Amino acid sequence: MHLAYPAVLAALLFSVGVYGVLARRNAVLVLMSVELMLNAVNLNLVAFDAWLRDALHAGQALTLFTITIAAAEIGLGLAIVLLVFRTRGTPDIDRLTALGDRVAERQNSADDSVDASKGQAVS
Amino acid sequence: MNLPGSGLAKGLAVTLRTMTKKTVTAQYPEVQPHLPPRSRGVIGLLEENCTVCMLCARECPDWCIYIDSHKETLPAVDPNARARTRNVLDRFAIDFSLCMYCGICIEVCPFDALFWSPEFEYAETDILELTHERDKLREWMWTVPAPPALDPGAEEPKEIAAARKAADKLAAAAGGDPA
Amino acid sequence: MNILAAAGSLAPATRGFLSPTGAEIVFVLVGLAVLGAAVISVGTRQLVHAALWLVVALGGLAIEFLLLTAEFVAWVQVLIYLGSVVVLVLFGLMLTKAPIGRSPDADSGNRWVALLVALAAAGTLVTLVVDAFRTSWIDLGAGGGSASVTGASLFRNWVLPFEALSVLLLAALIGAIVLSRSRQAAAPKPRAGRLRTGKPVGAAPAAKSPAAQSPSSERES
Amino acid sequence: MNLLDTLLRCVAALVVFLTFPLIIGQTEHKVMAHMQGRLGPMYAGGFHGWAQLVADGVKFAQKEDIVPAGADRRIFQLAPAVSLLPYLFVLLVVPVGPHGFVGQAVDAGIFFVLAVMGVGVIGKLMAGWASANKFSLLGGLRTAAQLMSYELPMVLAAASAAMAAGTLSLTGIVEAFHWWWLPWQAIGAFVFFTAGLAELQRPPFDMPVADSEIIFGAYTEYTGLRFAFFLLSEYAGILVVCALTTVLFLGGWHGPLPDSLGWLWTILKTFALAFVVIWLRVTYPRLREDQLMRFAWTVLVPLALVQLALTGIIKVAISQ
Repeated sequence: MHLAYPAVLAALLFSVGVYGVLARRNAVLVLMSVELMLNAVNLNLVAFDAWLRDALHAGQALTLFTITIAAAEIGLGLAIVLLVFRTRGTPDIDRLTALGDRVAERQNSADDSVDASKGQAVS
Repeated sequence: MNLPGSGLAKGLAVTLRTMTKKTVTAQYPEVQPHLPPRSRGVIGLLEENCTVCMLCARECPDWCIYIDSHKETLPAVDPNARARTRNVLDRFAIDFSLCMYCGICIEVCPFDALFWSPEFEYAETDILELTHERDKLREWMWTVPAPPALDPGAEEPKEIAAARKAADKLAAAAGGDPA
Repeated sequence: MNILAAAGSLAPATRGFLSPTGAEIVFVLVGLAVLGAAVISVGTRQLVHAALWLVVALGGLAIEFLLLTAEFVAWVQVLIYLGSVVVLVLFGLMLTKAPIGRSPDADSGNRWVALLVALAAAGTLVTLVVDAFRTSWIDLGAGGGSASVTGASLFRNWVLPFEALSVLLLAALIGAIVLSRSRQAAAPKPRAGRLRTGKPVGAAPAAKSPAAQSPSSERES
Repeated sequence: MNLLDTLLRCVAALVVFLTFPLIIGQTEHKVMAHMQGRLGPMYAGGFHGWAQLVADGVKFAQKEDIVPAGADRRIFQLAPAVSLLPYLFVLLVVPVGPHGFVGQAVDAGIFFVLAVMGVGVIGKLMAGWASANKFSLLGGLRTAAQLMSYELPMVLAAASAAMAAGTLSLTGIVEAFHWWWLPWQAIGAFVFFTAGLAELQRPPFDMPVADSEIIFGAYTEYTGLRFAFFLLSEYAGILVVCALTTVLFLGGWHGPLPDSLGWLWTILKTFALAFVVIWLRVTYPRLREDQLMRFAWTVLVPLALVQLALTGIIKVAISQ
């Protein structure tokens, strides 16, 4: 098999993941896009492992590590998202600007004042 | 004695034991159920006894008894007497789709015209058919069992006592004459 | 380097792209499905559909791993990703906000910028990758990814990272528990009076000046 | 020839998949009835109601296929298939007898089985979410939480069996079986079977379909054939979990009869376990949701870890 096929697929998948991370607003969807990117990396690792066939089997071992880390990441990430949702009432990362600039926050709260003020007043 | 999980094991043992025992399911359509005396299956009408007093219809809690009647004038037996009127039953129907089998009609009937019958297999596909008319109610009378026997040493029923007294008196009169 | 020597396939290709093998055809077809599912997954506005398309994409990737003879990795992919990660994601979506139908706020305003970045990244990466590995050929010998081989390498050569990872997992477990424990004592219940602090109901947008809004929100946050 | 052979095996697995769950279902009808002092179905088919489930199937097929107006149509319709198909795939790799009496031998069989069974959760989540019914959603979420937490002890217990045999292949595990594995792996067998029971949402772990609180959980809105698929997936799940417990912990085809009758042993053991599943259902009341979670995390997971340690110690001891 040509190495180009998995490599190109991995590159495209990674780009799709990049788009998802940048374009999505819902925190869970962003996490999903991160998973896509991780999987693109996995595909690359497996493909290069099959190509190089080194004695250490580095590609597959690292893939297993990546999958494990992805599981840990999604568990922690979802815990954080749920916590944020519970305190702020929204999973929307564009509105989580508590640590942002005053000016930015003012603009933001002027944009969609109802939800922002509600979410923050509850906290 | 009280090992952890012994309760769980006991539960399992109970179900297993029940499984090996004979079941208590009544195989109804094949095997007729054994009904206790005075089972309330259906109400039979002995229309010869009915005087159209309307007590049953009035006492019925859900008004499922329909009675129609008319008066008839009987010619006087004696030319000096007045002509008698009496009620003649035209329709007697019980709507068993309404009846709740309380048995009040049977209790209140002063002339013993209504009886419990243990027959219960009269389901219909049309609810209108559950209104049993007079003939059908009369038919149910054939299924009414004999009244249960009295307790040993019980007082004689009044009507029998009266009849026996009359018979005794007659017998005494018949026996006294020759004497 | 012995690694490259072992691979030994940087030599000019004798195999063209125009006569694909069966495995390659299957790989490309599944790859198209994976890519399509991934695109729909990041593009759709129905949140739960996005997660379900992610299932398709990840399952397709498991098939790709199988085609690359990484059998064990493929089953791990199915077990962890399809069995746990996606279920967790669905769980998270359903516990937050997952209405049936489209959610208008799935995408943020900088969608087009994101698209631009993604396209640029895709273009760069694909050009680069194609240029670099145009001639490389994978010899798909069987058994390279079986459980015994993977397990042997994992527990002979990668024991320390493996143990470190287990510590990481433990940390993640504890972290998730700490994060998701309900803090009823800490979080004050919303008081009715506070929620209704001078909100101009039905006023014109001009009236919703920052001055009217921010006192409460800034203090609280 | 090879293709024909594969095809034949697949068809055989399909036939088993379609008939054995029905047998288990009928057994459940009768056993449950007798344990409750009843007789169970007696009419369909004549002799002791043997065709009751066929009649049920005909009834399901005749019913109207209703999709609620507010539901997510496609996902709603897809969900039963997603929850049913994994069990079919699992059945394909379960070894029945020696000498390749198996649908399709997979090298990492135990891994494949656990991985594919995990996918079935998604179908139930899909069903719960797409029904546009809060009880369904609750049921779906409960299902997901339950299956996630019981998958861990299940995998750990299965890992213990794989460790003892030194292979991940199901056939290999059965081949390596000795009678003294029974006491050795007893804890693992208990954990695996219990966790499997919980994965199937069978009583006493049927919180996700607790009819007295959330109607029928994720399946509330389903009618007709789709509902039947969910039921079939439950009974196919019983078959699969019992078969797996047999293969992993009870020695599969090993028995006093010659090897050529090994398949009989596998089937016998499987059905004995299926009987236990039914028995447990009749005997025990439903656990509460928090009891369910506590049981998984504070009883089953530590037990599975203990079993793993035990397996490791003895394995090292006998290999020296």
